[in-house]
Amino acid sequence: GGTANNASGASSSSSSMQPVDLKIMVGGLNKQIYLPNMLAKQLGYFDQEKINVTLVDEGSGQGTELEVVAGNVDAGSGAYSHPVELNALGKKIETICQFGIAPGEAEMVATSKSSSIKSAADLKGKNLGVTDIGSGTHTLTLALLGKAGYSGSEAHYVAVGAGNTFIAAIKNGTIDAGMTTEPTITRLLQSGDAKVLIDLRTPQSTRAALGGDYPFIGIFAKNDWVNSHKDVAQRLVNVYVKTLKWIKAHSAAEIADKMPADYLVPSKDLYVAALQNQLSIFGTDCRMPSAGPQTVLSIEQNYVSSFKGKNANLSETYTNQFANSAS
Amino acid sequence: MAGAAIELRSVTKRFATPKGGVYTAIRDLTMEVAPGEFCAVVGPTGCGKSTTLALISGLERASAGEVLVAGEAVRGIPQGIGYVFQSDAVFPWKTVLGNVAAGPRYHGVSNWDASKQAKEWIARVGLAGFEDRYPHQLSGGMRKRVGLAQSLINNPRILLMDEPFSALDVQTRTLMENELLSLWAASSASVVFVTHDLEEAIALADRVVVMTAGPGTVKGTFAVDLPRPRNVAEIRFQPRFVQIYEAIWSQLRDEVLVSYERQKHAAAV
Amino acid sequence: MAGAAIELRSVTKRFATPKGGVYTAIRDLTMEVAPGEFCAVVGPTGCGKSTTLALISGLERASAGEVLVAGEAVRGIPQGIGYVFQSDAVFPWKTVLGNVAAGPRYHGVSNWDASKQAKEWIARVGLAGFEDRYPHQLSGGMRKRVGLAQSLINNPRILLMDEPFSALDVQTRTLMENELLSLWAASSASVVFVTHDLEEAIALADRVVVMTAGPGTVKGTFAVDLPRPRNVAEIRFQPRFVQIYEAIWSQLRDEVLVSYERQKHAAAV
Amino acid sequence: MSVRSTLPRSDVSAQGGAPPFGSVGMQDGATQGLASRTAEIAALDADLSARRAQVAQRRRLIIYALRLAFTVLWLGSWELSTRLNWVDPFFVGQPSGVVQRLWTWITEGTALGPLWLQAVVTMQEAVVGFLIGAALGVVFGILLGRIEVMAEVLSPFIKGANAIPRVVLGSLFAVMFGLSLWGKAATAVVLVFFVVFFNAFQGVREVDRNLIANARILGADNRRLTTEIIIPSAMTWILASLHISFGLAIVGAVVGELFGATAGLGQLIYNAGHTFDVNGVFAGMFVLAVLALIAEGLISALENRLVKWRPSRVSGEIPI
Amino acid sequence: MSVRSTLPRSDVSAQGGAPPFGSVGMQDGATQGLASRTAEIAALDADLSARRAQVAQRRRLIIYALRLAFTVLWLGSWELSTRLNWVDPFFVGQPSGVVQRLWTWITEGTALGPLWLQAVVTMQEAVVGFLIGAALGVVFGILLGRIEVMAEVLSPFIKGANAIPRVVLGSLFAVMFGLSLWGKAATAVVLVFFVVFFNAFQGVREVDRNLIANARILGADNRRLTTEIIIPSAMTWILASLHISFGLAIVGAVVGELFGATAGLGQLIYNAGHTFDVNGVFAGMFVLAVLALIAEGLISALENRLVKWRPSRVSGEIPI
Ligand SMILES: Nc1ncnc2c1ncn2[C@@H]1O[C@H](COP(=O)(O)OP(=O)(O)OP(=O)(O)O)[C@@H](O)[C@H]1O
Ligand SMILES: Nc1ncnc2c1ncn2[C@@H]1O[C@H](COP(=O)(O)OP(=O)(O)OP(=O)(O)O)[C@@H](O)[C@H]1O
Ligand SMILES: [Mg+2]
Ligand SMILES: [Mg+2]
Repeated sequence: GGTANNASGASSSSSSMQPVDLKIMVGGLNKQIYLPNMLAKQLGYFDQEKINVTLVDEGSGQGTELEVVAGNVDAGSGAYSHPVELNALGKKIETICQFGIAPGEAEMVATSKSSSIKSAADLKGKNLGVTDIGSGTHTLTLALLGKAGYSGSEAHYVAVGAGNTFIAAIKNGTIDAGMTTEPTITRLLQSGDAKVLIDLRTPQSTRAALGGDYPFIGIFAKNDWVNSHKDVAQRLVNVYVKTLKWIKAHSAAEIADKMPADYLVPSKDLYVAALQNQLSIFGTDCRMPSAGPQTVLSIEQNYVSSFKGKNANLSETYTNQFANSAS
Repeated sequence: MAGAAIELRSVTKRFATPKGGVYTAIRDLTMEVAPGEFCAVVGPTGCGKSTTLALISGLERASAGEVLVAGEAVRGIPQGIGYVFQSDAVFPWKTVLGNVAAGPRYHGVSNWDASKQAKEWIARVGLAGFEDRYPHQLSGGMRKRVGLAQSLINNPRILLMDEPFSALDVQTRTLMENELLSLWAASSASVVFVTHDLEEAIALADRVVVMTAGPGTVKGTFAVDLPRPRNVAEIRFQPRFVQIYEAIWSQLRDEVLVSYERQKHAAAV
Repeated sequence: MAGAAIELRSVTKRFATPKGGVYTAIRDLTMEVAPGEFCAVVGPTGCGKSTTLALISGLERASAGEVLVAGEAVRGIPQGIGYVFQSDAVFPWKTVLGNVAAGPRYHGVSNWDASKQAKEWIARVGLAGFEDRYPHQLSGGMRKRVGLAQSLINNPRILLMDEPFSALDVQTRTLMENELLSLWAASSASVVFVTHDLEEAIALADRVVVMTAGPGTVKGTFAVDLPRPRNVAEIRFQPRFVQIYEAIWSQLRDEVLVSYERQKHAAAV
Repeated sequence: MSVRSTLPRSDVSAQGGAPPFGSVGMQDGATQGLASRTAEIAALDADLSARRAQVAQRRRLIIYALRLAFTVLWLGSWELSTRLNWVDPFFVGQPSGVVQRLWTWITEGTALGPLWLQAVVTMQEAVVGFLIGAALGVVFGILLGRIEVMAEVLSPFIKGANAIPRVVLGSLFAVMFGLSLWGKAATAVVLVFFVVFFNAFQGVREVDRNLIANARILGADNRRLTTEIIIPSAMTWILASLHISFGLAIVGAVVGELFGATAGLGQLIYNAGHTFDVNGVFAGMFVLAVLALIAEGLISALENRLVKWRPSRVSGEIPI
Repeated sequence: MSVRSTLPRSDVSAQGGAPPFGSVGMQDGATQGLASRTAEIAALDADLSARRAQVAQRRRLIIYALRLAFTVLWLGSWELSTRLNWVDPFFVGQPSGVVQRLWTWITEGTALGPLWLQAVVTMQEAVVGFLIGAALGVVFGILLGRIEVMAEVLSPFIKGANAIPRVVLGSLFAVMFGLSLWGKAATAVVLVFFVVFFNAFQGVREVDRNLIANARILGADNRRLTTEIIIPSAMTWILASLHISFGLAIVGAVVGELFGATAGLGQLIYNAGHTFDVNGVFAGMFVLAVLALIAEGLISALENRLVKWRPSRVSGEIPI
């Protein structure tokens, strides 16, 4: 592995680099919000930085950050809220590259209920779908209600998982509305079973709904690890910056062409359509949006009951150091 | 005279041995039991007596030859058959009462009546007071008598008995033998009675079949022309009894010796 | 004379009955067996003969009284004991050879030697050629003989036998009885031999213990002063044999009748 | 042979009838004196019962003491090793923290509502799943155990199906049955069914053939044979599988809750997981374990009723 | 008594020795003529074996035909009902789609690499978990089955532990053991252990007390008693649990993969799940089922070796 090397920067030439093995855990490798990970690999950018990467897929949607804290993997790809929450518990991990500035989720409302549910305020008293009680979708839903002026207890939260189980819950009326990601959103739109109530898949709509940028998926690692592996961290961020730039420069269809064929089921069209809808969440420079951390922290403090009364040292939860010196 | 109640025609029974070979337990056995006849089967140990009963009862199928009961080839278990097994076959999860009442209940008798009948039978085999015991709480001889009552209560037309009295003391045995004879006299059952006790065979039976050692077959058949009703305890002292005994014994002794010597010195096929 | 090999002092054994009561199988039983003595126990069925053996072997604990083997109170299974069970206790997953060889192997004899010994014993009980059979492939009498060989091969100092020959035909039985006597004569084992056959008891034993019906206790003890070595087949015809037989029988008959009548008409406690 | 010749050889009639010991004469063996003997035995009875109860009591105390010791040892070493920071309580929790969390849940309720409600929800799912799964397992086990051809035809399908991860099935069930109790119960069913099925099946094949033969000879038709011979005989097998299955039913219910639920201990545990509350996770597990033990107690009671015919294990072996 | 008096009563010696049937005279019963008889029996042997092989052959054919029929019926009705849109193939998949997906996996490989590699990864985890879990289950089952006090002390802990959802344990193991094979194997272990344990335990308690008594009398020490009596006797119980456990080991491995893996059939299935590829999910399940069946075949072979002493079930009952 690379040793601490403050001198390493964007300009480091590939000839002087030591090859390094790196394990990155991803909370759902084939989910579109995690797209830069696989894409970077497909584009060969890890190889260019002499990073011999292992992308560990994690299917349960939780635990990536724990594996990072436990030191079983070097870095993880997950939501920024985790470094914040862990910081409050004294476990220090920091985001070194922030992919996006919006969650890439949407509050979907069942078509049959769309006439009566037109805004966040109408969610009061309704059955709202979230992946799990306590999960990120739950937090976002609480935030939406909060911004609309209601306390979290004024709606019913139903854990419905993601994907097929979410669709089934919308279809059979178990939930009136619910928070989910792509490609479930597009799938629902195409089948006509649900409509988008509040879109968190673009920076603009996210700011409107949550009152600020909401940094979601990124790359995080232990602060200790980052401090002792500055060179590797830099090379890693270089990879992602290049990848984000490549994304900006290409269409959804072109991106889809780069992905493994297995990711494009049930149809490439659905994949492309879904990607198109949220392509704008991806930034270009890996930087943390300036007000983002504060937005996340205040949402946690205000709406997440387990976080109430806790605080996090935000400066320990992210760094733009590598993004700034990346090419 | 009506057709035979039980008929075995050139019956052969083979078993597979562990080494993949075949062991012939019974070979070309032919024998008949007339309706209402009491037929005893004697023979050296391991000669195939139990196997013969298993064939008649339909629990085993013959490898060759025909087994007929009441004129019909045996497929499955023939109607109206009773079988007192050589080894314990009472149901361990039923009390003595439950065990004995099983037969009538299986034949559609109400639980109440079945219990009543069963109690009578339990007393008849000398187990009154033990109705609520489970088999593992009985002595060997008691279990044997439960099995006896279990079979007899069904009033079978054909009764197969495999050494039913071998675990009983001499006196209980005599009492049970007399009981059996009077029951049999009142019914018209055909009995095949396997025993290793030649005296018992003669005392009870109309006819004694002697089986050969090794692959069992019939060595000889002897009519027992002692008058009935008989008292088992006394009949042994009649001169005719002794005469018959000696006639049969002379044949049986040969077989037993053959069997013993063969088993002792040669390997079985 | 050395102390008794086996001693039971006012031993009582009770069992719990299903209804929560207590059944007394043996009451206040006192008896002794001298070293090297062949002691036969007879009594009506269900009187507690098997229970007595279980107490001596340490498999059951007495409810009251003391059981001593070689002068020591029995806790666990005493050294050098052999037990031929009344019911099948051969190991179904072992072949005849494996079953018979088990004892020596458990005592540390090498597999090879154990097999050799076992083969001798298998031949001695007339099962040569059946070494590789599993128990379920044997007849009832054959299984019994496997159990016999299994116990005897250990050359026990104290041999408990529970109706070991009851499933055998008369001739095989006589052969086995003579075999047993010659084995015993060559060893100095103390034998407790339970049987329901009084003739057998007298023919084999130095002393015959008669047990009472119901809660079993010793009704009487009879020394058998017939000369040794004996030939079991012939000794029955000696006048002294008949004399002893009648003396014992007069006592035993009472008990058997009591037992039978009581079981037939009264409820046991 | 010298030993034998030293035995006293008295005349037959001299020794007969006069046993060489005191109180118990021949009289007692006969039918007279029964009344006085009955009283004596009753006294013995009481004595014996009292003594037995005492032994059982002491035994029970020892067992409880040992259990307590084990618990103390286990929790103590856990607490200590986390306090001394040999292991990180962030990952493995801390007994004191677990107790605290339980206490909060009991006194203040959980994120999802009162604790007892979560327990009721999960237990309902588990019980329904257990009953259906066990019933199906027993029925199919007996059916296939009895009908050889059916067993051979279907066994590859059943054995294959057993290897399908319940987590995956859980999501299919959530789609099929929605978020009702049935989705979770179905997940419990597919865990319970296979365990019960294989044991019931094997139990049926293990039935002593002598007993089947005897019952058939005695006139038992197929129904009787099944209810009176096969089932009682396979009962120990079935009961053994039930001991494990209720635990599995709870597991199934919790897995089912992963794919959608409004309440339940599973959701409570997942919620704790999401908020890095390992103590909450263990507290949830603890509640599950306690519920399983209660159910287990009921199953054991059932077992004691159903197999009361067996020789008791506590007394020594009786080889008669 | 009229029936009986009609029986022919001949003199004893007249009938004796001259049985009323032909070919088989007394001679055959004696020791002479053994050579000729041996040849005759050998011929019979061959005949019998041939006939038996033929029957077995026909039987096997019927079984295969029925299995095929069942498969066709099952897949056919599934395919049909999705084609006719009675049920939505989006949720339940379609056999033809599953086959297609399998075909792509086999010919073109999966997103994670060649299919066989995924299978190897998952099977490694499952096999390791199975071996450890089964070994622990057998050892503890026998230990606790033999030592009554230990069983009573530990049983509430074990029964409680059995109710802990493996999904939750899986995530703990993933943290404890990292993302190596061991995390997945551990999840498999906790599924296999309990099933094997409870059966082994019960198997030990079911051992015929007569046999134990006999072995002890014959001089078996505790070790011998365990290896020669307890284990062979409990073997059917243990084997019955092994039949189900390998499937459970696979389930455990797949659950383990949920919490992080780079390859494996579980990952394949979760990937498919994320992308609405129900056919992919079923294809993965199918591969798991096939692997389980292969392992099951091996276990059955083991079983046949270990319990070859049992009366065969195919021939009729022998009540002797
Ligand atoms: N399943 C089997 N496999 C192989 N051989 C068997 C099987 N069953 C019985 N035999 C053999 O068949 C022969 C006859 O057995 P059977 O039980 O009929 O004898 P038996 O005359 O009843 O003897 P006994 O008087 O000892 O009960 C024996 O040699 C026995 O070993
Ligand atoms: N576990 C038990 N529970 C209750 N009663 C028992 C138990 N074991 C034996 N008995 C009773 O004890 C009495 C004596 O039994 P035991 O087996 O010693 O008789 P036995 O003399 O050997 O009879 P047999 O000659 O028939 O074998 C019987 O009445 C029996 O019912
Ligand atoms: Mg027999
Ligand atoms: Mg007895």
